[in-house]
Amino acid sequence: MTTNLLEIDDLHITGQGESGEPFEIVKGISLRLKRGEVLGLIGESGAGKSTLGLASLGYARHGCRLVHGSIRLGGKELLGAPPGLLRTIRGVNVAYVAQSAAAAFNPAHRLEDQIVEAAVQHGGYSIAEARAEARRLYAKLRLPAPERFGQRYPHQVSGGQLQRAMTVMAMVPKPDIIVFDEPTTALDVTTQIEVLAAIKDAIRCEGMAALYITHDLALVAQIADRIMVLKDGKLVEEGPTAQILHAPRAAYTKALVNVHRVGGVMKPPSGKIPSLEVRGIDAAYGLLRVLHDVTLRLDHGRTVAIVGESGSGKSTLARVVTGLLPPLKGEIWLAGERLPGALAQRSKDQLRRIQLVYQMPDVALNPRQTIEEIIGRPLTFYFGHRGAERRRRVLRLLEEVELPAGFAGRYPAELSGGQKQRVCIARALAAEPEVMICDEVTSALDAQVADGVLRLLLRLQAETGLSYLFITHDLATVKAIADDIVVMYQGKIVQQGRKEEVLTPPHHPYTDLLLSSVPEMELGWLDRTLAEREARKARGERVMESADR
Amino acid sequence: APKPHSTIDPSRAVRQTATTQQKRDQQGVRDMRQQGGPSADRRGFVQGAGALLLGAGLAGSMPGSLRAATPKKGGHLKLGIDSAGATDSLDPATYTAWYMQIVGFQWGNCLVELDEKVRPVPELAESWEPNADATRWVFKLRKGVTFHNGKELTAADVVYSINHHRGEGSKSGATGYLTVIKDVKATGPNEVTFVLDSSYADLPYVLADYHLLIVPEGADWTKPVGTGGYIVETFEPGVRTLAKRNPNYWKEGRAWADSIETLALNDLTARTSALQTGSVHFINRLDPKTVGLLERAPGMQVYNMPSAGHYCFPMRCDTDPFTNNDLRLALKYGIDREDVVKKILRGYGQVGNDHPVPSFDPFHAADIPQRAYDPDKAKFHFKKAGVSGPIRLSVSDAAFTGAVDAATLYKEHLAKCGITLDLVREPADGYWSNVWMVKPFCASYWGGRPTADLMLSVAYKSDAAWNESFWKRPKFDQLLLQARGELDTAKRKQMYHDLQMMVHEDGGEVIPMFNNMLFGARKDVAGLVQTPVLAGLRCGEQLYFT
Amino acid sequence: MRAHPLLKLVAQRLALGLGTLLVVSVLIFIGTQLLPGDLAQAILGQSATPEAVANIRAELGLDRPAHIRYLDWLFGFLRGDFGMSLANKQPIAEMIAGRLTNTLFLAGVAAFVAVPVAVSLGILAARFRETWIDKTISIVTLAAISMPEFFIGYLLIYIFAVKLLVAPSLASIYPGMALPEKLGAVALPVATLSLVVIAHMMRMTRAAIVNVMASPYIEMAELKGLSRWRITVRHALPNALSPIINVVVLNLAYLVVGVVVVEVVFVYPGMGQLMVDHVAKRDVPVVQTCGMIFAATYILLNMTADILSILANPRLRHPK
Amino acid sequence: MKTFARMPLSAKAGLLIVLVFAFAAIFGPWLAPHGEAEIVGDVWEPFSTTFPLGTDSLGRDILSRMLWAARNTIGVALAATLLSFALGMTLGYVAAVVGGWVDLVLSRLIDTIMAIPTLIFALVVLAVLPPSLLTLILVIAVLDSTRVFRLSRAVAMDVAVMDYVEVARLRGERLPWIIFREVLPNTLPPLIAEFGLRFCFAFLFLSSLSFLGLGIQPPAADWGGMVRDNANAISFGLIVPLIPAAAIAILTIGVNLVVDWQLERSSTVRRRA
Ligand SMILES: Nc1ncnc2c1ncn2[C@@H]1O[C@H](COP(=O)(O)OP(=O)(O)OP(=O)(O)O)[C@@H](O)[C@H]1O
Ligand SMILES: Nc1ncnc2c1ncn2[C@@H]1O[C@H](COP(=O)(O)OP(=O)(O)OP(=O)(O)O)[C@@H](O)[C@H]1O
Ligand SMILES: [Mg+2]
Ligand SMILES: [Mg+2]
Repeated sequence: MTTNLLEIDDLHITGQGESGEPFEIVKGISLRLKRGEVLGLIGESGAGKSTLGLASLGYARHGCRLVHGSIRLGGKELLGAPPGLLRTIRGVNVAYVAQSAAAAFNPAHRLEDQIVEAAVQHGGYSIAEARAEARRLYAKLRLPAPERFGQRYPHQVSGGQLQRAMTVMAMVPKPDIIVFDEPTTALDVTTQIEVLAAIKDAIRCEGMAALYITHDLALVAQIADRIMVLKDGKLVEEGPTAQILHAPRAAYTKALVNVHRVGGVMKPPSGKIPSLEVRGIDAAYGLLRVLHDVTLRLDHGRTVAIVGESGSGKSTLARVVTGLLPPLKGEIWLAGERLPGALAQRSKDQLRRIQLVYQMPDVALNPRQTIEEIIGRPLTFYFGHRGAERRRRVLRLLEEVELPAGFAGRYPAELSGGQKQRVCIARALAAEPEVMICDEVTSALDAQVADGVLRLLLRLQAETGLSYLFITHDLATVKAIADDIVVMYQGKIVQQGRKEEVLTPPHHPYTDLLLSSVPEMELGWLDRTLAEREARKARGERVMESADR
Repeated sequence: APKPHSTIDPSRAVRQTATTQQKRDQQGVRDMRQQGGPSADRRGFVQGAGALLLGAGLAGSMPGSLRAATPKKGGHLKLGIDSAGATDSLDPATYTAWYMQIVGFQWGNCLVELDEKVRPVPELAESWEPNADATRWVFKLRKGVTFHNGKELTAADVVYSINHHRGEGSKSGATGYLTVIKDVKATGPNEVTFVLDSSYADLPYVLADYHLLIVPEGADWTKPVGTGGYIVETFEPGVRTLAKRNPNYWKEGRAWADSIETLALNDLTARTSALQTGSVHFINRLDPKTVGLLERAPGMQVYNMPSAGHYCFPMRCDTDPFTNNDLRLALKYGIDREDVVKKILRGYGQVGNDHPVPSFDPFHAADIPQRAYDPDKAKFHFKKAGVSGPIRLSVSDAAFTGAVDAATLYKEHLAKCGITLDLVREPADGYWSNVWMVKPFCASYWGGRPTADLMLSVAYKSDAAWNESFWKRPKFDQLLLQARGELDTAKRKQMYHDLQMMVHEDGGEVIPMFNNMLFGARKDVAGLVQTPVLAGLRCGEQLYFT
Repeated sequence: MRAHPLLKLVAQRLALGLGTLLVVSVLIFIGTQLLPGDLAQAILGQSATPEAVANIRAELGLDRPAHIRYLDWLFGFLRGDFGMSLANKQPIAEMIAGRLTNTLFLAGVAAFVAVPVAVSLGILAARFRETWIDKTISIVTLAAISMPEFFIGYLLIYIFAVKLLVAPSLASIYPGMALPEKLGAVALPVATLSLVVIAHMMRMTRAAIVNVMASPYIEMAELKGLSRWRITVRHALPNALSPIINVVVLNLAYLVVGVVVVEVVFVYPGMGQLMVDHVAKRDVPVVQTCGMIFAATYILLNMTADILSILANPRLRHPK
Repeated sequence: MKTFARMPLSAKAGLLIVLVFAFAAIFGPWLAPHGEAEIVGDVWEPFSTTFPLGTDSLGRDILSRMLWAARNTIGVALAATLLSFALGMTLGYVAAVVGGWVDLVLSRLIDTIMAIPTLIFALVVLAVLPPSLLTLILVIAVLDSTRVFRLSRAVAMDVAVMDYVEVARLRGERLPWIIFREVLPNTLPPLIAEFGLRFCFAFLFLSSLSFLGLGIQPPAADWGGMVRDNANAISFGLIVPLIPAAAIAILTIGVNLVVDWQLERSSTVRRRA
């Protein structure tokens, strides 16, 4: 039997809450990791995955404490070890790949200097050796121009590339273990698949052990040998990937495995005047043209999904419709009434009838206002409700978005991501809008939570006849709720139509890329897709590649 | 432009003094022990005019160096003088304050000089004669005096110099009291005749004024050439003046040092510590509060001489409520002069009697009873005046150092008389133009004039430009004019007595004190002649190293 | 493409700066007009007689309407002719040249001492954040700024000049003085100024670094097992530069513009005293010129700050 | 009180200092053994049982004057600082939130004011306004507010781009709401820090202004003024002027200890989010 590189026993980690009193984040978790093995850690947001991952470097975030248990790395006890010792092993024996490479690279230094830093500082490498190794790995992870790549600054490199550069940084000193903390969550599908593939075979041929943290089961299934399922700080279930996928024991795991996607009822296209119509919109930020002649139509009580990779102009379209970014040309019609381009010219009522829900719930809520203030404001502002009346309505709205009345007094920081998103929706509903624009409302949430939110949206639509402009890059979501689909690529609409039309081949090549990039929950999906793409390239068919390459 | 090689390096000087400091300190201490006895002091002081009136109480503060020490030639003398500004100009017409006055007497001379007893003695003029009614004065000039540029002094030069300060278009601060002169003419190669428009017995005093320095005819006033003991080499307004000894200076027993550097030290503390560290040898305007401390410091000596300078609180007799003499009297009785002299001047001064004639002045009316602090009288007059509400007094330390404190004391004193005084602290900046002679009741200071007549005509005559109390009494004016022309000393004394009485009784001035002039010097310099009027202005040519 | 946006910025700021200068000159002029009394009265002080005052006014043309005098001055100024001091008839250009060099010298030396000290202290405090080192530094510096500068000056004079005799109490310097002697002469004023400015800069440096310390790439650096020093200096500092630059520049401006008090205390012949004296004498042209120089210094320094903090940002240094 | 228990030692010390001074400021007149301007002894008497802190340049009891001065000094400094922050912050926020030419104009304006030498500014104000406590406060406030403006504009810039501010805009909210309800509460920490310093600068400014004659009217006292009045004594090694200076220093330190603690808290919270 091979020895364990990493042994964690009955680990307890506490953090400090707002008011300062400690609470347990990780509640007695044990874990084994053998050489060359990839262990998947999955669980919803806030389950304690990152905390645990960091603990395997003997590191606790500011405010957190490793209180009890043991963390042994190659026999060395890390819990309570002197900082000196920890420093020598970090980055050399065990390395970390953070969730957002964009944030984790120091903007002030060239990539290469950061990549070789650990190896040179205490990995016993000479600069030259480290550089050579780094370049070898650039090539390995299919980064462009390996010779010159390291000379760039972080902001000069795309998200996907950064994530791979981060992986290189972790691998250069040849650590025994790499901890990947959601390395692909920040990327969009078309890029994600590339990075995933790169990481996967890098691990394989470098023969390292890895701790792979994510909340997407479909993803981890492609790369992990073994999977541990966490739920608020406790272990729910552990087993070989195949077993977790095909024979999950715990109820929670079952739920994860068959996140059965909600099926929207097919609605007939209503002939009436559309509730929102956009005609020939061009838009730009300063000189940078972002939208080119965008035209689309949203019928009453229906959902138009806008898909496309990051940077394709989806949010910009939303900004134009809401009036935040006056278009260069083109018209916007709301229920047969032409809207002025600029926010300032629109009437209070026009503003009320279009509401926007954001991608990042935690920056969309003012951290210094209570939920009641947040939801109550539109009620006061648009309808002049005050005092008891206002409170009554706030509570009703909370109820509608399936949140306990007790939340009214809380501050956003005290809510989970999903709950925050529901508050955002409640705030939008409070204005009793006709059109609701949802910009990636689910992409920051875990599968189940996202499901909940989607269900909620559908229910509301059924009840109130709301129309949705649903922006996303997640095809699964689209499949779930869209009536019509608009595919955007680099500011242009490349394909649009009824859902079933767009989703059934023949696709526009970009649509195809998108569709084929959505991870599916089965073993070997990743390898198969990639192989397929290669094959079709070989056959000389036109295959689009993500903007990231 | 300053010539680097010709200037002396003060910072090196500083370091030297710094290194030799301790030695000199011990030296100083020894001096003290040798001649520290009060007797020696007093003897030394008898030469000083102030002795007449100074209580022995002050004797302790007499500088040892006053004992006839043998003057030594040579050395680089450094003076730290205040009230200098970057706006200073060498033109005597613009002299208003210490710094330029002292520099002035380094490069120039007047016709007349005043001695320790405030008697006019010859300077550039050898002798002078008035006519019978003193309306015409003839001045004989000293022969063989040459200007720095080698030119011989002539009557024409004198005429030119005096006219700079009088008549149409004059911008001089001296115009005020030269109005009496109708004409100046050269009545001989070295004889000048002054024609006055009324009899005037005090002309010689006037001509000793620091404005009236003599320069060659047609000289450029911005770079004046003088007959003085020192030749100005570098003049950096508001920074320093460097002067070299005039090799062929005519005056005997003056101008000892080879060169004088006059530093502009406006900040009191800077001045004091400069003296302590030996960066300068002599400073003016000591703070009475710190004099005691300074004397105790090793190697230091203090010159303390009574002067005609007086602190006062003018009340505008032309504006209510001060039109009422009872109120004026109330305010006069309501100030505790002893206390003010003690607290503000720390004893370095004399109480005033509400008239501007100093006690050493030959015409001082000693028999007018000294007005003392008398709350009852104050109450009485205040009630009689029937003034209601508080009196507002506008003050700023721009008027005189310690003005605000003095006012604060005054407030206390009046409070005890049931009179409330509200202090309004005015900006120091622009005090003389928009508070003085504007506000009905404010603080003011007079450097003093050489004669009773000058002082009275400058600030008490109805039409006087600086009649700060706006006190107008025709009777007073007449008597003043008479007194001017009167050559019989006895009669004249009586007249001045009456004039002082009027001011004392009815005038619009509260004059609580006359301040002593306080100078600080290092023990190794001596020679300052203690003149109560224009005190210390000629320190440049008087001081020498022992 | 690279320097282009930068050049544009510089040009733009320069233009704005000139505009500001013009406005400032007008404001200062109006200000001097609002001040009570005028040159004539001021020169003669207590010994002013109406006729003398009138004569002076006439001679100096103070009787002309204000706007005329302003325009006169302005056009002269634009022609590079600063005119004559009304008070003592000296050519202003000459008068100021000397003082300005002195001021710049003092400011320069003070900055040379204070800035490195302040920044290093800031780094030190950030590195040992929340330890006694940090606390000591901040308390000492706080104590330093909470004393009036003239008082700090007096203290230093008493200790070093009067008691220890190691430094001159007068900072008298003049042309033709050798550099080491000059430095000796300004030792105390420099010390005073440093004490005054260090605290502010040090605190800002610390704050800026601490602020950066919260960002993910610092966590990453720790996870790479780098030493605290390397993290503070190499990873945090470069990203905290722009606020630091700003506060440093603000203090530099102060060193040039705001040191009147120190000049008085140490009798240092600098611009500050020059201006104070001429303000007191209502010598408008000189005040104007000084004001212009001060304002220009301030504006230029601000511009430099902006440009430097742009240069400190790689995104702008190396566009995509 | 739970929070107090959990405060770090330094913060506790700071809070204690602040409280003590506040107490002195409120009850000073009753605590003082002598009157504010009452002359009770000789000039610059050393410490003694009768005069615990000696006497000043006029023979007034320093301890008493310190106590009397506490109110003036802290009162004026506080009022001025608060005012300057109210002014500077409002303008700064407007500039940041509205942006565009409003921002440009405001920034230029502030730059211009900052470019005018303080001395001239103060003198002019002196000339046109009567020397009163109010004027005093106004002058300090206006001059300080320029610095506050720059800072609050900078921080507000970061917050103004947040989604929740955008939401408010989309809702059609007016400027005041956006500024005071959305932006302000999220920009306080750095401003609090600045407040700590500005507050102490106000003391010094006070003393330098009283030198110009605009200042607390005699015989009323303020610490800065007391330092100035007694400054000469230092050149003879008397520590009289050190006493008010020390008072200012201690209060400054106290305030900043508290401020630092506040910052520490907010930054930890931020790090967790
Ligand atoms: N520095 C901290 N101090 C206190 N509590 C913290 C800290 N960091 C995280 N927590 C809390 O610990 C819990 C777990 O955080 P963690 O980041 O490990 O979750 P996660 O599984 O990584 O979630 P996600 O998928 O969103 O990254 C969360 O409730 C979080 O609020
Ligand atoms: N405020 C802005 N100023 C300048 N350029 C912008 C701005 N916001 C977005 N862009 C650019 O406009 C283009 C479209 O951005 P947009 O946010 O609409 O894409 P998106 O489809 O929403 O991407 P994502 O899926 O990541 O949200 C991108 O190239 C982006 O860099
Ligand atoms: Mg995580
Ligand atoms: Mg978007």
